[in-house]
Amino acid sequence: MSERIGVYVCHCGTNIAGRVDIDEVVEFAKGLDAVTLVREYKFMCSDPGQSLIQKDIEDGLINRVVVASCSPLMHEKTFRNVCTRGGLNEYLFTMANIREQCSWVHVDVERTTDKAKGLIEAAVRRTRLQEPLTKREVPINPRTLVIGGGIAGIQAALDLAEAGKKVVLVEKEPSIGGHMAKFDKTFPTLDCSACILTPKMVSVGQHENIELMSWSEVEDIGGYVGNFNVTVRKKTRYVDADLCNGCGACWEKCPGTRVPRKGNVHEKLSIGPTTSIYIPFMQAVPAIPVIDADTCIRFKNGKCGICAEVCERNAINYDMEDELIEFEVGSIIIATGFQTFDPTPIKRYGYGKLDNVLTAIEFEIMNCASGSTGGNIRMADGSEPKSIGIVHCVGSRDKHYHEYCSRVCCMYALKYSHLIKEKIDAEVYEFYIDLRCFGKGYEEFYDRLLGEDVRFVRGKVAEITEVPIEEAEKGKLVVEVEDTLVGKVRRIPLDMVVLCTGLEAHESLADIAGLCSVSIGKDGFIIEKHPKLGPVATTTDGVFIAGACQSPKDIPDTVAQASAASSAVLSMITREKIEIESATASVDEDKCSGCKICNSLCPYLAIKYDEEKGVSVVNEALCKGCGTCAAGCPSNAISAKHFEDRQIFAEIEGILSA
Amino acid sequence: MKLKGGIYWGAGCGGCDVAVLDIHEKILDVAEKMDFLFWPIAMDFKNDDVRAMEDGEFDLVLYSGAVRNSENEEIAKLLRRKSKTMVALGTCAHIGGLPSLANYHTKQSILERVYSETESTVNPEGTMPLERSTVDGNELELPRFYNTVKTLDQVVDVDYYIPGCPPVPQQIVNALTAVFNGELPPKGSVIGAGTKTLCDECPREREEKEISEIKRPLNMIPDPEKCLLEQGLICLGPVTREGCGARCINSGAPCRGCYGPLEGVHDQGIRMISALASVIEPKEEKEIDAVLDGIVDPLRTFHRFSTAASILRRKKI
Amino acid sequence: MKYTYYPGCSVKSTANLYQESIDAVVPAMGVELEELDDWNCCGATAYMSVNEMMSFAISARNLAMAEKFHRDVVTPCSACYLVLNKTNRYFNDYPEVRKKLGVALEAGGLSYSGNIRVRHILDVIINDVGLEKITGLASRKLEDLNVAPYYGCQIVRPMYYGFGAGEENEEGFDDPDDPVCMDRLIEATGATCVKYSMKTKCCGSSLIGTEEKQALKLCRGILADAENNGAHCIVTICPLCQMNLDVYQPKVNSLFGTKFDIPVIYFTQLIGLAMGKQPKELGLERLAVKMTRPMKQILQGA
Amino acid sequence: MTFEPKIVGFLCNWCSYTGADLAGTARIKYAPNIRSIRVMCSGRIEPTFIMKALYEGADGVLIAGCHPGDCHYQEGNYKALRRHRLLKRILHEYGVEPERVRLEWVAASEGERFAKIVDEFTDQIRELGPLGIKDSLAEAMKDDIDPHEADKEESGVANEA
Repeated sequence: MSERIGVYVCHCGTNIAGRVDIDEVVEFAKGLDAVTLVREYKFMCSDPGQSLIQKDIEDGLINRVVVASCSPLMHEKTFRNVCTRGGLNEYLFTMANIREQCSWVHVDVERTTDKAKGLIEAAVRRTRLQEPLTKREVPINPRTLVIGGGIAGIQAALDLAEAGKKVVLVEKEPSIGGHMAKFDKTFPTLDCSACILTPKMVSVGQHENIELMSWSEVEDIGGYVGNFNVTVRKKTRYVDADLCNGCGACWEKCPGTRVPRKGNVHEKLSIGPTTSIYIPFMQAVPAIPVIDADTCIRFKNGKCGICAEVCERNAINYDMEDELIEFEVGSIIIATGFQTFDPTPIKRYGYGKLDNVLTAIEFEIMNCASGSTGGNIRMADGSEPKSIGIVHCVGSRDKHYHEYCSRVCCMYALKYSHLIKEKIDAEVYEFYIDLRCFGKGYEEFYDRLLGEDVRFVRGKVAEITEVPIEEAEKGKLVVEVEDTLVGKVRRIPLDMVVLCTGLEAHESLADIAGLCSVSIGKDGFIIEKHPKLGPVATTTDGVFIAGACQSPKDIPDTVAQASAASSAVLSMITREKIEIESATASVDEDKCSGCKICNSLCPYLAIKYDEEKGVSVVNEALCKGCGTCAAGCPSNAISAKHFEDRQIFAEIEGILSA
Repeated sequence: MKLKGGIYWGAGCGGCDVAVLDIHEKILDVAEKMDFLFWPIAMDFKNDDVRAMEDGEFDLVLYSGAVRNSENEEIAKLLRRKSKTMVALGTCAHIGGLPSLANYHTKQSILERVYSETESTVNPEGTMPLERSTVDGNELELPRFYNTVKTLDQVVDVDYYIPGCPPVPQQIVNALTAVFNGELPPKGSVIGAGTKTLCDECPREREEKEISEIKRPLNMIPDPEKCLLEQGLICLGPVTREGCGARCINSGAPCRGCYGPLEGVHDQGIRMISALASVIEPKEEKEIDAVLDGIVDPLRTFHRFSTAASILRRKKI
Repeated sequence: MKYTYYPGCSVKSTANLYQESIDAVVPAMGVELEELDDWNCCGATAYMSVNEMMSFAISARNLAMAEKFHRDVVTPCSACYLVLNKTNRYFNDYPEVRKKLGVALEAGGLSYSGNIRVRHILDVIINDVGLEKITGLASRKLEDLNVAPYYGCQIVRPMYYGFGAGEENEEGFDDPDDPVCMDRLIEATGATCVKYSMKTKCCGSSLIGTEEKQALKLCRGILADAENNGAHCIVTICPLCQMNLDVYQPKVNSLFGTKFDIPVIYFTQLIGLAMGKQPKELGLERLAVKMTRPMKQILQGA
Repeated sequence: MTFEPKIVGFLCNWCSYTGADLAGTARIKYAPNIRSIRVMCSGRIEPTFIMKALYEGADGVLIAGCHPGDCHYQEGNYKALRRHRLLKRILHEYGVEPERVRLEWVAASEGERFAKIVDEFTDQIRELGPLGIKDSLAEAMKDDIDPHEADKEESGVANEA
């Protein structure tokens, strides 16, 4: 059966038609070999547009399809489905990208049209040589791995567990809870953070469908969508989780300490027990303590053993070791969250050098009712500050550090103002560049603060110094700032300064991303599949993202994304099977001489050498279709399906002919 | 009726003709089946005698050597017309061979080099070859020296190819036998050689490759058991058709690629670049370059025999 | 280690004690400074703000003359350092500047290709001589001497080739916000380095002729911070800074009612002291604010 | 008329093609001289493709893949890099300026950079002038004919071949 190609040229409204002469392109396409039919339409991706193609296939007018429209990354799937519905193998279809890489980026109509022609001819020539490929399906393991037990991971795990699916939740800290567990109040509603988080943590701990692995880290991930092999390192707690009942006798009696005994209030900031055997905070899940071997007296000099003595259940075991656990899952949700920016490099702000310059997270802990100050705001010497400055955008919106906006700082800064006003009688200054109060109820919260006698100074703080010039500045921190609304440089003496440190990608994120084969953007966060239409998926099938590993997010957005991620996983699991790459590599055994050049090229170890036959063989379940082996094969024995040499040669000829 | 055959040499060294003789006593079997009417290296038979033959009168013509000058081309076209089956014999006719290395130069630069520049040339008058000259009142004529060396199939339609520099005698026998028995594969095929690359018949042990240093045979004594490429020697075996019996490999020398590429490989030398670079170990640009520095004259190493058949065919002028 | 030396006008006049101390210490470090013949004003002071191109031209003459020696140019003055470097940068980065300067130099029978590196003598001593060598040369016990390093505002500016800046690090080897190289040098001499906040703040030198009160206010901030942190003396690397903090100290006191009595010395004088040289050899007796008694006692090893 | 070079781009699907798409989504304008072919990974790009593109009339070839360490397939881009380093070594002997074949790393987020690279590369190739492999080949073989045939052509006798 000879090839009869249908070419469909999309106007995309004026997106394409505004720069590309559609009539000329249509005429051109009609003249190409093997093209039997050319149609144009306003929106090929619309229902009527799709029907056009489907009907032509069904009517037997065409047996191959070229759609000249947007990027294949946008609609390849759509049109492949059209082919399938029409009864045509979807691999007999090609998209010519005359929008993203043509009409949108060029100005001159004539040259843009010429380029569109070249792209179409390339697609037509390649399509003639394309071959039908069979779809392959693999079963999906219904179990899901969630990496990270902050609010994102907790929400995602609970959603899946509630739907009756098994979840493994891996958290590197001794307890789940993440950053949210350190907060006192949440903006803008001022809910008690612990009150809304703790029940969820408890549900995770008790849920029959959730296997919680705290104090554990993912070491390795292999396999592919539906069938990932995961290795997790369970770090040793020195406490037998099966025996411990979390009574607390050990940390109450422990003579060691993780927090400096001496030192000022700020150096001793902490929540939860400060002993060497500890749980990170009192609502910890699991409520099983961990021994911090760096500060434990027993591990330092062997001279202690009190925790073991007081433990009635004999749960303490100083000889425990890390355990490696391997298991299989079908999908992965990355929810590793963020870390806060370390302001030490910004020397002008004096963090680390000046007492009473605090980071936001330290101020959170100070405000936390279960923290070491009992929720009281205190200066390093223990006294109550009379004036506090809050410096916005520390490390964010700053080309030297992070160019992006951290999205949460404005709101937590406002929350701090409110908390300070509520707790003590102090003057409060907010030093901001812009106030970004975009969420539900956020602007209203800002409005409320305007009535709480908070002083807003619009300007980026230049310096925080302890060196006085005027008498009033003696013994104070002086914030030097250009008040851009007044147009003057001001020096404002204050007792305490809180730096609103931005959110940045967690230092472990790059490793996790590497294990999952997903990409990291230049901001350090994971790149989602599509910034608008695929915010929870990634470029690797079966790997999803939730929360601040994608970009800075507040709690409502994080929870929404976590639920979205779990729903994406559910829709995949429910199908029970998933199609995997059909465009794999395959070896022509009649040509392969077994030179063993390809074997080391495959990152997925999909190419094995068959000793008996003396040839290399591709395991197509493992192959992801990158084609590196085909390019490396010296004898042309490996072909990369759908990207065969002859197809690409035809594309090259076509792209250069018009 | 006995078959009629012819053998011709274009731009070649004569090695292919010798290879035909190297079939030894089997030449008698051949002579029994076929009369050779035309074989300039071995017998006297004029071009005009060929011109006088009927079109298609030869059952088989073996053409060795590349097409280097107008005479090569003229005879190639003549023989094509007079022959039912035309076979490109040997590397030069097949893919250009060593003569096609001239394609990295121009006709002019080659003539200058040969007639005036080489260290051993004594040519004070600066005599250069002329296509036409008069000696004692007689006009003499030389064929035109071409700018570009061509493979046989770049000039005439070729039915089959017997690769090799020179082809292995037994492979010639195999090819002739196929012709005699009418057991020929589809037109355009390579006959008298395998379908896989040399690695298939190479007796050396192979592992997965990671090359961190390129060496030259003069600098090392290779392990006789192990793959030469893995030892850092540039061996074109992986991109070269099998059939020679791994002659060079067995004498400890890496393959230089005379049997040409496999079916579907568009450019033997460039393919070697792809394969070799794939298995070089370093990832950093500087370190990669340090490894590549070990390849002396990469272009002529990879395209030693196949320049005329390479995609770009010659140096741009 | 041989360098082309560009002294600048200060060390040849008001700051000749700086020059004396340099002469006293560098030979022992193996540093040879060959003064550039017929050098002229670097183009700092009023030139730079009135006519930038003129300033570049004046500056470039020095660079052009130095180029033929193919050695780094070393200057002890932060202002010279800044202007020469700025000229270099503009010359190399802006073709139109290069063109104009080329014409100007040609008129004087000179040419410049932009390949001279200008360095501060602090950079040379720290990076080429090395702190180990300084420690090796130090013989006098100075650990009781509290020294406040004062870098000034010019040497740290990151937009020009900072000290020791090379291809790898255009911004120089030290942190412009919080430089520490002189801190390390002070420690290498055996003295105690005082940590304080004002080490890179402007001393007001360029304002002293026009806005004296503002300039004195700036001096006061630096002196106060050093004093509050227990400094016996301030060590500086720039003749302009030294003069402002030293000569104008009494004026600061009378204007603000303060009682500062802090000698302001050059880092080369400190090195000389550490090497056991006598204050007189180093020009120390010509300071406006004389060495205080505690300081003298420490020097005498009491 | 100024010479408008033809440039063939080989872009990896995950980073560079996506980055080029991003330039489109952001409506960043760049020279229309480039026409791109999508492959799944820069590791799929054979030097043969590049030679083919040059032969078919490309004046320049841009290969773009994920930044080192970011390859969707882990290490395909390193293979592309090595092949490119080796290929560059032979191009000049074909009379092809090595700068005509350029390798760049373009991340999915670097739409602007992609546009900048294309503009820059286009200018560079424009400066180098047309490559014209086929024309040059024809030129080089213009005289590769039998002088007798040439005579016949000149004297108007039909070419018997």
